[in-house]
Amino acid sequence: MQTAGPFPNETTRRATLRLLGLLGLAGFAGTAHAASAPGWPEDAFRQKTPDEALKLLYGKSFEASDKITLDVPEIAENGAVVPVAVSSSLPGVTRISILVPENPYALTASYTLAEGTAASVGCRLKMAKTSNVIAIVESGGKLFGTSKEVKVTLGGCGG
Amino acid sequence: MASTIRVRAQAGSTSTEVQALIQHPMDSGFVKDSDGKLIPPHHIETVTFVHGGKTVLTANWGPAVSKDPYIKFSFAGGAKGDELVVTWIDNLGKTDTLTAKLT
Amino acid sequence: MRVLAVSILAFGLSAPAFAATQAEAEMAVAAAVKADAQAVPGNRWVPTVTALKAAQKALAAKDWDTAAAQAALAQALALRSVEQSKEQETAWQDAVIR
Amino acid sequence: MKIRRLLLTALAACLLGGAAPAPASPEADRTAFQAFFKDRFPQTPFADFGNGPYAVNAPMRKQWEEIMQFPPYDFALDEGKTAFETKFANGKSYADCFPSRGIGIRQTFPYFDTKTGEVVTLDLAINRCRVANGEAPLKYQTGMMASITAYMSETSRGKPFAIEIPDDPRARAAFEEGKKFFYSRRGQLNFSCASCHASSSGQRMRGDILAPALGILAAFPIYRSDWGSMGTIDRRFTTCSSQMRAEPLPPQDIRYRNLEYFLSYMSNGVPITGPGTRP
Repeated sequence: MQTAGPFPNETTRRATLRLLGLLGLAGFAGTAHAASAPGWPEDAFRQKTPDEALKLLYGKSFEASDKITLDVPEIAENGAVVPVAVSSSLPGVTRISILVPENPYALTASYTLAEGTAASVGCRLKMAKTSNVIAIVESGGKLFGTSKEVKVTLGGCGG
Repeated sequence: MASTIRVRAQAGSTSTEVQALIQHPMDSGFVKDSDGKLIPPHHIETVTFVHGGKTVLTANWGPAVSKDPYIKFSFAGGAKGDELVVTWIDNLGKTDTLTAKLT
Repeated sequence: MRVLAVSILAFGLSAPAFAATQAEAEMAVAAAVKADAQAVPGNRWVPTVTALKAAQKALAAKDWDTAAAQAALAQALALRSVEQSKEQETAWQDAVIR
Repeated sequence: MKIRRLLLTALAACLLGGAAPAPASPEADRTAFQAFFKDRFPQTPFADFGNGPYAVNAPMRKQWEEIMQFPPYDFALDEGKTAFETKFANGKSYADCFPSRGIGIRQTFPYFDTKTGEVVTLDLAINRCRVANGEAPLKYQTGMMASITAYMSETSRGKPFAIEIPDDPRARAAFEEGKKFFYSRRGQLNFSCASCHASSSGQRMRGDILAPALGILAAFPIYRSDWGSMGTIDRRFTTCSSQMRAEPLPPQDIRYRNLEYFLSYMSNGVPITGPGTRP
């Protein structure tokens, strides 16, 4: 019986990836793209610090706000799956981004909201080690942010 | 083949709550396999949710979103029976799409 | 705790302080294999297996010193695991929730 | 009755050596075992012990509840249901191999088969069903075996473990063997199952909260974040062995089956919660 996974031919997929790796196409530097999704802000996702990532993503910096709720666990049960929820009472929120400064790349997720979409998203992230989690909310063309520390005892990056 | 996307979208009186789970390895490119070789990055870059021709949410993801990613959000409006089209595309150009009905 | 102490001791002893001959290495590996064979199923220690494999690999590569040292380590660990199993034959009863 | 008693005494003598006291009845063992955990975790409702570490650690429970909003085992569950409902090449299906057509029966496994004189787990029964119908057995530990047991567990959720020890000295011996395995120290680290999951349950070991042994199998199969995939009871047992630095036994080895028999009997009354998620 075959497992109905997302990749019907897993062996071929792995073989292709291995080949890409051998050709040096799938290395560290993020050149692994066979095709980048349209509109995916690759440069911002390749930055090691939140500042650099935010500069590339928004072209501006943020100010602290208490109108953002960042719900994260104090101690992650496993760094591989850290539930994160961001919501805000700020008006007209257009984007919500989540950054983890201690991860190899700081920017983790960025959501673009349509008018009428609630300023509230939940997702699950990988964290390599104990780090702050930063939530950035864009409202009325300005950036606001808040952060909270999550302790990680079992790293989510193969540790 | 079973879809890689599972969606629960519930229309309430004023808004619709959406939860989605996508089957994807989300390999970060920083993890080594059992032979000590780096597993190349393979992760979803973009997910879109379209309701009534309008993109209600676009998610841009890096390699640090968890394996088999999950997302939860809500948008104004939506009625039972409406269609919600969910599409993802990853860094290798693979893609999948699912049309779900609001419940 | 004693188990741990002895294993640490065994690691300490494993550094080859002598130049082993082929005959000595072969004898050491044979002794380790014999000791390992006495291990109770489900309680063959992982480091025993690792050391034994390393000893056999070194033997094949004619590295007598390494073979002898790894075999001595494997033998010590195997004997300790056998001793642990024997001790637990009755000792487990002290742990039972009553 | 007298003969049985005699047999049991003889058996006990074989198992434990002449000098040792005769073992308590399995029922007395179970009562003491459950009392130990109720006493250790007075805040935990009995039915909650099927939720492992989440039953005894509030901050972890919150993360778990968030994950359970859309659990990652959903894909496996779907796959298992489809496979369960798909006919074999000979036109039969899994349902033909089990009582109640395989629905809502997880809590009765493992059982002691008085015909063959051995403990039969659900996973083993699934493979025997396949082989009897001309299909190749599934690999244990993960993949399709985990998916099918996930589905079968899901149809049994809320049903309390109901393991029986039939009036057969071999069944009693299997139980005693499982008990001995549970309490015996092994591996280079010199731990027993009990050292972690009884005496230290609820405490942190590295990053993990150690689950209480009571009800520990109720959630299987599980999606473990650490594995990034599904795993069966065999996967958990073999992983535990390796973590204690003991070479694992083969999946479904009779010693593991006896251990599962012991643990499940000790958990009688705890409702099935599987499939589950764990860190």
